[in-house]
Amino acid sequence: MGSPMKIRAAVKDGITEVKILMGHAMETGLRKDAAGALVPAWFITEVTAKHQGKVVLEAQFGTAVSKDPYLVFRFKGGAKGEKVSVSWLDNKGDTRSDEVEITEKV
Amino acid sequence: MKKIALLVMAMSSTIAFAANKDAALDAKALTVIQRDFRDKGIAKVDRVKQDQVQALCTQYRDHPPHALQDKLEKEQLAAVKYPADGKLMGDWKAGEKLAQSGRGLTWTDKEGDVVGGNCYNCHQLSPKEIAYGTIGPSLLHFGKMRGNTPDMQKYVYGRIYNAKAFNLCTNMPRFGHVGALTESQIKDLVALLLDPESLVNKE
Amino acid sequence: MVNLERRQALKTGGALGLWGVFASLGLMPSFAHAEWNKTLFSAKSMNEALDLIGAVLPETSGDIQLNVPEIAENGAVVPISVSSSLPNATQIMVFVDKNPNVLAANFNLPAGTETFVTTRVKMGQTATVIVLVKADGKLYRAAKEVKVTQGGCGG
Amino acid sequence: MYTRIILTLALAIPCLAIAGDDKSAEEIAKYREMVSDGNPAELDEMRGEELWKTAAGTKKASLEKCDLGKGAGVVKGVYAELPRYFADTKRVQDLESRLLTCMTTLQGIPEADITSKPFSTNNYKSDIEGLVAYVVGQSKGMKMAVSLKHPKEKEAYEIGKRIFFYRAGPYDFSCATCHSENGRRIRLQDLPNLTTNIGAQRAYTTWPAYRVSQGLFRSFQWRINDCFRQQRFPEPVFGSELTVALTLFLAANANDAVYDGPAIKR
Repeated sequence: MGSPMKIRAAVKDGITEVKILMGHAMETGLRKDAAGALVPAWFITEVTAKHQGKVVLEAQFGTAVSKDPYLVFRFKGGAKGEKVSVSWLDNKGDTRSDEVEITEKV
Repeated sequence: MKKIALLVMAMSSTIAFAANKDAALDAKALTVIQRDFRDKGIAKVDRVKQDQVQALCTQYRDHPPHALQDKLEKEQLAAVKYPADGKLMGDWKAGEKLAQSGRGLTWTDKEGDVVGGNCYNCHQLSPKEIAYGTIGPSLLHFGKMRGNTPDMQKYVYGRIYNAKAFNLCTNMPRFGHVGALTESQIKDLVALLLDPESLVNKE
Repeated sequence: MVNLERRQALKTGGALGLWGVFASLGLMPSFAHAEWNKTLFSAKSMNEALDLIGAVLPETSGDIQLNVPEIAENGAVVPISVSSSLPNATQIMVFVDKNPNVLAANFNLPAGTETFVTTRVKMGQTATVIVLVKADGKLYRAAKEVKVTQGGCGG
Repeated sequence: MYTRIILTLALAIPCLAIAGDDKSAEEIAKYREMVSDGNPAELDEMRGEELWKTAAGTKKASLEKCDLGKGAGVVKGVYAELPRYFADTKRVQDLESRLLTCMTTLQGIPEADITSKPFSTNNYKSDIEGLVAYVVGQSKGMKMAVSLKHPKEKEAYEIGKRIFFYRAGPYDFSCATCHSENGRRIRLQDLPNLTTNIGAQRAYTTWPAYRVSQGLFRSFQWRINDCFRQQRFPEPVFGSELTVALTLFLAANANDAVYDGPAIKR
């Protein structure tokens, strides 16, 4: 199971902004280790975000997304206390899901 | 009269006290430095031992007394080894590649790795490279402004070989003196600065 | 291929213990909508990627705002922000034309999700970031060059 | 989040003035501003908090009784006052050497287990670095107030200063070679003048940090080590008097500035 995500979701004027930090190596498969051997590719392939169970974003990543991926997006709606959940899946089959409550943006 | 004498005495005693305290702290700092480093990779603890130049520049915060500075600069200059074949200019393209590399001699480098020139870390050289440092002066158009007479070539070779022979407490390393760069590498760097075809001397 | 097999297992409610735990917690991730397109993510050039999408490179559009730094201090993290006023946008694709695999990320935007995304990508060298936005079934483009510079002491 | 952006912008202005010989500086400032939103160091802070509160070692104890200078278990604000003199160990300690004391005495973790691998790599996450991330994050927004009252603190400052100016190694470098003049840069990176308050403040208050070039959170001890690596020196001993004195010299020079770590850096 991957390491916990840091998710923030804040609503303002009817728009919820979601900021997600995912802890992941995002190995390209092209990098060599100190001994000169290729480090196998290991990266998040899919990210899904839901608001109260409804999908609000689907992302697919390639190896070019930076280590410890960061993602920001916005959707219409959302209210204080409602839930935003985020899940990712990587190419080794590892996965992680976390959720937060929406706060009001000041 | 008496008052002044007293004052002078008081002042000098303060200074003497400060100097004593400083000396004690200097000694303690040196003990700490000599004790608290460990060998790592190619970087061994003997590297923290200072030679005369390093000790003097540390002691005087890079502004040593003139007489001492002159004496040591002369010694450093006398130790510069110029190429036996008399040729001082190599291949500027190889020099540019070398100038770009900041590698070499750290504990993450390996024995026998090619040491880089580290030039762009501190100097502007080619107008094409925007990622240049400013610890040293800009060397843009170096040869274009100064020509490449034999004297100029000798000066540049010597300066890269041992910058301390020209300015004792300069920040610039003594690349040839300590054996970081080879004779042919230094020649390539001389060419980078002085060859009219070098990028350094183009618009 | 392993990936495909595993996905099959997922779809059929595969028996992996981990997934059972998730399901029981009500945290079962759902990735059923869009498949990770291995072929497209392996494309080595913009032309190859466009062929796979079945499109020609669209004209650049003033209706897409692509915010990238002109100079990146480090190619490992190049921040990218895309937004667009194009109506009915459903997809944002981010490419880096000189990367070994040109497609960096794809975003599917359900109705109600703004045409806006910020993320970070790796760039091996100075290259052009190309963004394609699909709106009303049509592709639009924005592109900007990012210079990747040599870092610190170079070591 | 917004205050951080504003702070970054404010910091970017002196950067511009320093490296403002071309448009590059402006673009680099923009890059830094864009990167500053979303700092993966937050993931390390979360990990560190977990480690702080979890029982570990032969004594099966958490670190919640660890005294980092403001009493047992107090984390809030401690980093802004470190390094400092600790009466129980009778020496000046920085955050890392103090954590080492707590982990060995309270938890019973052998010192060598910690000091043999104190820094994270791509395949290894260092506990002490995670703890550092958590602790420093709890001083964000606080004013740096490193004491020089105790004679040992004064002495550490003076020793740290001497280490800073000590030239040696194959390239004759000292810390001062890169960090004692205004407006200098190495490649495109501007170099803070650590002998001035403003320079030390800018640098010290933004370390520890997540390094994007390495994709890892880095402690201050790591930062000092990497300076010595680039000086072509051997490696300083983890938590030694040498690194504590140098850290105190820099921290005290940064006094009165608002601590803003962990930051995100190239």
